[in-house]
Amino acid sequence: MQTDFPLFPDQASSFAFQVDALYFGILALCVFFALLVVILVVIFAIKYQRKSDDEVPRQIAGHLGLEIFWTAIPAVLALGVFVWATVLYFHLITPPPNAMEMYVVGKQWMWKLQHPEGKKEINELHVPLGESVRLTMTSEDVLHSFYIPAFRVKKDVVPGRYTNLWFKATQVGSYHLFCAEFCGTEHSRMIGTVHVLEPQNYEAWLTGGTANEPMEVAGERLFEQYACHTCHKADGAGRGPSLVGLFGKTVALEGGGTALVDEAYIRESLLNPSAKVMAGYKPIMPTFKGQISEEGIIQIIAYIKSLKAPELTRME
Amino acid sequence: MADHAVHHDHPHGLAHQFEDMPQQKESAIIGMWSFLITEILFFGGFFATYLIYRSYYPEAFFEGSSHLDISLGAFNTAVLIISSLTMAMAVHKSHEGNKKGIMVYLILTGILGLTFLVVKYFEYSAKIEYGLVPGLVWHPHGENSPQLALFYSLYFGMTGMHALHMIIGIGLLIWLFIKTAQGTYTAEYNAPVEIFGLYWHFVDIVWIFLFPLLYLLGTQGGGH
Amino acid sequence: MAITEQDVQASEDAPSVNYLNNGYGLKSWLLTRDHKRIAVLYIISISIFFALGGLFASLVRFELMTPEGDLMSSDTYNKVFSMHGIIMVFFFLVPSIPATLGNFLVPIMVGAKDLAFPRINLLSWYVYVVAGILGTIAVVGGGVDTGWTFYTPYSSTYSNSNVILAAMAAFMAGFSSILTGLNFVVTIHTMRAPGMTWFRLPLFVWSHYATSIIMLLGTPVIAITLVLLMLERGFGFGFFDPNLGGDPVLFQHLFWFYSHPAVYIMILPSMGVMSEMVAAVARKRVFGYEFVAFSSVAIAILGFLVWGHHMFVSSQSTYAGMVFSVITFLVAVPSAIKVFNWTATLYKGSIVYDTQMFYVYGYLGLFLVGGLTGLFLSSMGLDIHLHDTYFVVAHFHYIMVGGQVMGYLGGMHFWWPKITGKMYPDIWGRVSALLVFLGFNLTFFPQFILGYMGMPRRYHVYPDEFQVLNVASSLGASILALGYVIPGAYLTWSIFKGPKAPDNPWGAKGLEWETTSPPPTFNFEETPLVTEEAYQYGPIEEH
Amino acid sequence: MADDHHGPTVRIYLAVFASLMFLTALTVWVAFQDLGMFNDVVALGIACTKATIVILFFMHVKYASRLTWLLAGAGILFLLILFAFAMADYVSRGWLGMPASHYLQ
Repeated sequence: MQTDFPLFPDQASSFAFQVDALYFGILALCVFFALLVVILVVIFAIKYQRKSDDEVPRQIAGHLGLEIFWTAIPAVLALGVFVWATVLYFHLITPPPNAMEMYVVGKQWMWKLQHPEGKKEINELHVPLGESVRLTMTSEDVLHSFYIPAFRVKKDVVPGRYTNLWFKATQVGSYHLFCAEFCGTEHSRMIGTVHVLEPQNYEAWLTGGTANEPMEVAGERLFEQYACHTCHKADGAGRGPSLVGLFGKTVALEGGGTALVDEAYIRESLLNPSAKVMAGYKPIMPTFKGQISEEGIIQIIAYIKSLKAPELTRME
Repeated sequence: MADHAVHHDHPHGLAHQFEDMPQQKESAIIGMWSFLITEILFFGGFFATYLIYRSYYPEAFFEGSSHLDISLGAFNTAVLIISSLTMAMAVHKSHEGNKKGIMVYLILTGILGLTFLVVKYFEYSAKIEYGLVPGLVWHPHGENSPQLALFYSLYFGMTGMHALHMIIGIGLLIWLFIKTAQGTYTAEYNAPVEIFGLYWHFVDIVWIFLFPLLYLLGTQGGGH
Repeated sequence: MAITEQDVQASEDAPSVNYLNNGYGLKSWLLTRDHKRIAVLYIISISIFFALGGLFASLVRFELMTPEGDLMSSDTYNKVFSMHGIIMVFFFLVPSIPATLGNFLVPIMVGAKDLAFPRINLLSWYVYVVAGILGTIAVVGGGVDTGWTFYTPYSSTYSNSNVILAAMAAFMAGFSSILTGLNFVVTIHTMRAPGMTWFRLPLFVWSHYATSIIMLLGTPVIAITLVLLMLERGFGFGFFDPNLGGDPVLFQHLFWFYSHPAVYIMILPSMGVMSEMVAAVARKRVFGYEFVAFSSVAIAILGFLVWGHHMFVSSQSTYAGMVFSVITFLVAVPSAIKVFNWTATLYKGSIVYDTQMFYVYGYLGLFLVGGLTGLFLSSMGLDIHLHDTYFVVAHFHYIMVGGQVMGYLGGMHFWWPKITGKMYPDIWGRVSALLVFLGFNLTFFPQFILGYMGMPRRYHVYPDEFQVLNVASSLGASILALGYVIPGAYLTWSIFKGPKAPDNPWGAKGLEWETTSPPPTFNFEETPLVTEEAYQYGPIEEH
Repeated sequence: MADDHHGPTVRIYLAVFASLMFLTALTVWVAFQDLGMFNDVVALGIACTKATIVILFFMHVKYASRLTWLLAGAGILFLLILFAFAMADYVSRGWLGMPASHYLQ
């Protein structure tokens, strides 16, 4: 089909083909059963048309074997499809460990996207071809849903929480970015474009634009601006724990239990510091709720991520 | 509720759609139980909400709970249990067709129900005074404030819905009392008293769960 | 008012006293406790809401003929599709068959004089009317723009429309359906005629029993959810807004705990209608009666365990999603059992080509597509792409409109002679059934393709490449509308001018065909004694 | 047809009442003992016991038809379904160790 009247979406990500394969697999199953029933009932209608008004056909009560047969077959087929679809789902939601990190903030009615180098975009997202990209997303107001049909990916964007999504673009071009969860008046205009660029073009685009500071640099500036560094000293001598190399570790908590230091934990620690205090420290940190924007929090997270422990750096 | 159209060829109190009294009575009881199922699920939505937020914010819930007055809660629990006993006695008397007995026990039940509501009124007033009503008068400003508000939202939602059921119950009780005084209920025809009893006991059961969940969990001050 | 004219007409033609002519005037209708008259009241009020919901639907389809929003503003569009959804779901689909055909037929089919609680039955109609008035006030007073799903925190904090009124209306409509379900459960349990054992009940009654279970167990949860929503919006009590400490996803759990089983409230009664009509059309006992009966109950119960399949991309836990997904696949099985048994019923039957047959065949075709496309959506890997697109819109319209509305219209034609005592022109019945089938497919089949291409639902403006299919859909909608208007016309005509109906015009089996058309006030001259199985058109052969 | 004229006697009612009052006192007393996480378990256990007693005796279910048992059971079963399936989501959100599964505030 030509582009002005397409009947099928582009296959522009690494798993578009697999999703489509499942789609056509189920479609074949459906067509088979639909045709089976339709052909049968049409034949019956023609063959067993009522001949006279007082005709009474033989009354067949039922057939246990048949019932078991047509209960078991759909059950087995349905479970087969379930396994196929669920295996695919786990593949779709599990990002590779080396994926590029990008950040998305949804608000009525626009998408704010940010690259790890600090470049910000509104309703446009540039990504390099063949590179895995992991998005960390949150919303400033209501529910949104981040949807790129050509990549076959979608995930709700929930206020108060981070959700994730990943993809690997496999075809250069521009694709629709939709908000799929109804979010108010301009819901249908909360759309954008994803540009897939060759890696060298992506680099050129990144450096060619306005000089934005990288996210961790912005984060570091905020870290000093809010005087975080006065307690969270790098050598661990401050009133709060050192944040160097902390990201991704599981820490013991005051009062028992452990917590994984991830994006959500850092965000919680900024907004509600006393909720999960690391073992050995006092709950003295003030809340920064209402003082730092969602973007600011993401920048601080990026900065904390960049604080790698020295031996880790050596190993890499 | 059964239909009270009186037919001359029918026993007293038998509605036209039924064949005999046992069928009518069974229908009434099954009807009330069907209604109580919906009530279980209705309060169930509240309890599910409570359960989930409680497991997420135990500290805030302990703190919220510790502001509630256990002695008032325990007193009200006792009041409702006594009222359940008197209601059960009213049903018992209705089986005997004892008009005076039904009336005495209905009055007692009504008084106990009102006592419960009066105590509840004083509890609510205290909460309003201390500014513990989310959205309307809310004074706490700590870091836990939203979660604390969640506890009080649930507190007012659940006890408010329970109190509403009590008020409806007392209204029905007055109606039953008048009907009894008119001599409507006999040893054969007493289904309305019986199914109202089911309703009243159900409202008591809801409170039996509300009391520990809302009042008692604050005593250990973060026992986890 | 049409009712009183109908009265007069019936009294002229019918020699005996029946439920239509045993009392005249508005008061005899508005204070009636006769389940048949209440069913007629429901038919009238439901038709009004169906027309209103249909009007909103046509506005939606008009607007979507072009990619730009040129007919109305985005705000208006959002209100129009929201009102379409709220009216159709809460005021048409949920009560449609149970409150009309169910109300009329369940007591007759079990051989009772009336439902167990006639006053509660009348109360349920009044509650429905009050709910309808509240809903209408919500529309007239500026509308509501949250969609019928009322997702938080948009509905509880951000929307500027009449959310509380609309939620109140849905709450009360739910209360009305609880009362109907309660009446059915008690009636079916305690009021069966002598000899009417559980396994002699018509399948219509079984499906209504299953529906009533859902009404009793599910509806209170949507009621409490809407109460929580109203408290949050009205008083700032925090339950679902993250700024108030709540979790928006919890709203979705509570909402779908009812609203998924509600889909079965909408489809099970029409399955019951289908079973009756298949038997009558083929003049044959329904194949595998027990399996069809139990599959209704299985659908009702399993239906409560699958709600999370609406939330695969909502950030719900993956493991919970897996459980919901696998049970969803299992729900497909009892639906498949029904379809196979209906097909087997037609085998070696004596099939008559009347209006019912057209509806039976149309229903089978549409329900097949609707049911099978459910497999795509219950697949987690595929639902990521399809969730909240037009694929979903097409799927649930195939179930609810292709299934329930086909069942409702088919059942109306089947029992119309019994309800009104009049016959309608059969040729028009077949023409309109054909129009509905063709119009429906042209409207909604393109939406499957649109959905897979990625067009999200609830979009006011859309990219140009989706236009061709949208225009096709809108064209289909106009044919569909015609298919709905024609029956309205000739059925109304038949009330006044139609020939008088015999007691059993189709030669069908069942207690309702043994009483007069229309039935007397207490349904039967004397309590029937049931001595045979359901659909016993001749001696039954066991295999 | 259920004809429950042989319901419980007054003596049984009084015994039921006494046990309910005792359990109320017990639950208040237990609340002030430090049992760690078992405080919740005991409190809910006592509440369930009290509810069961009320249902069986005051509400006559012990003497009622199988259908009444079925109805009461169905209500409780579906309540548990609501609790279990909703909690299943919240409990298992953390299992994949992804930030998506963490709740923020």
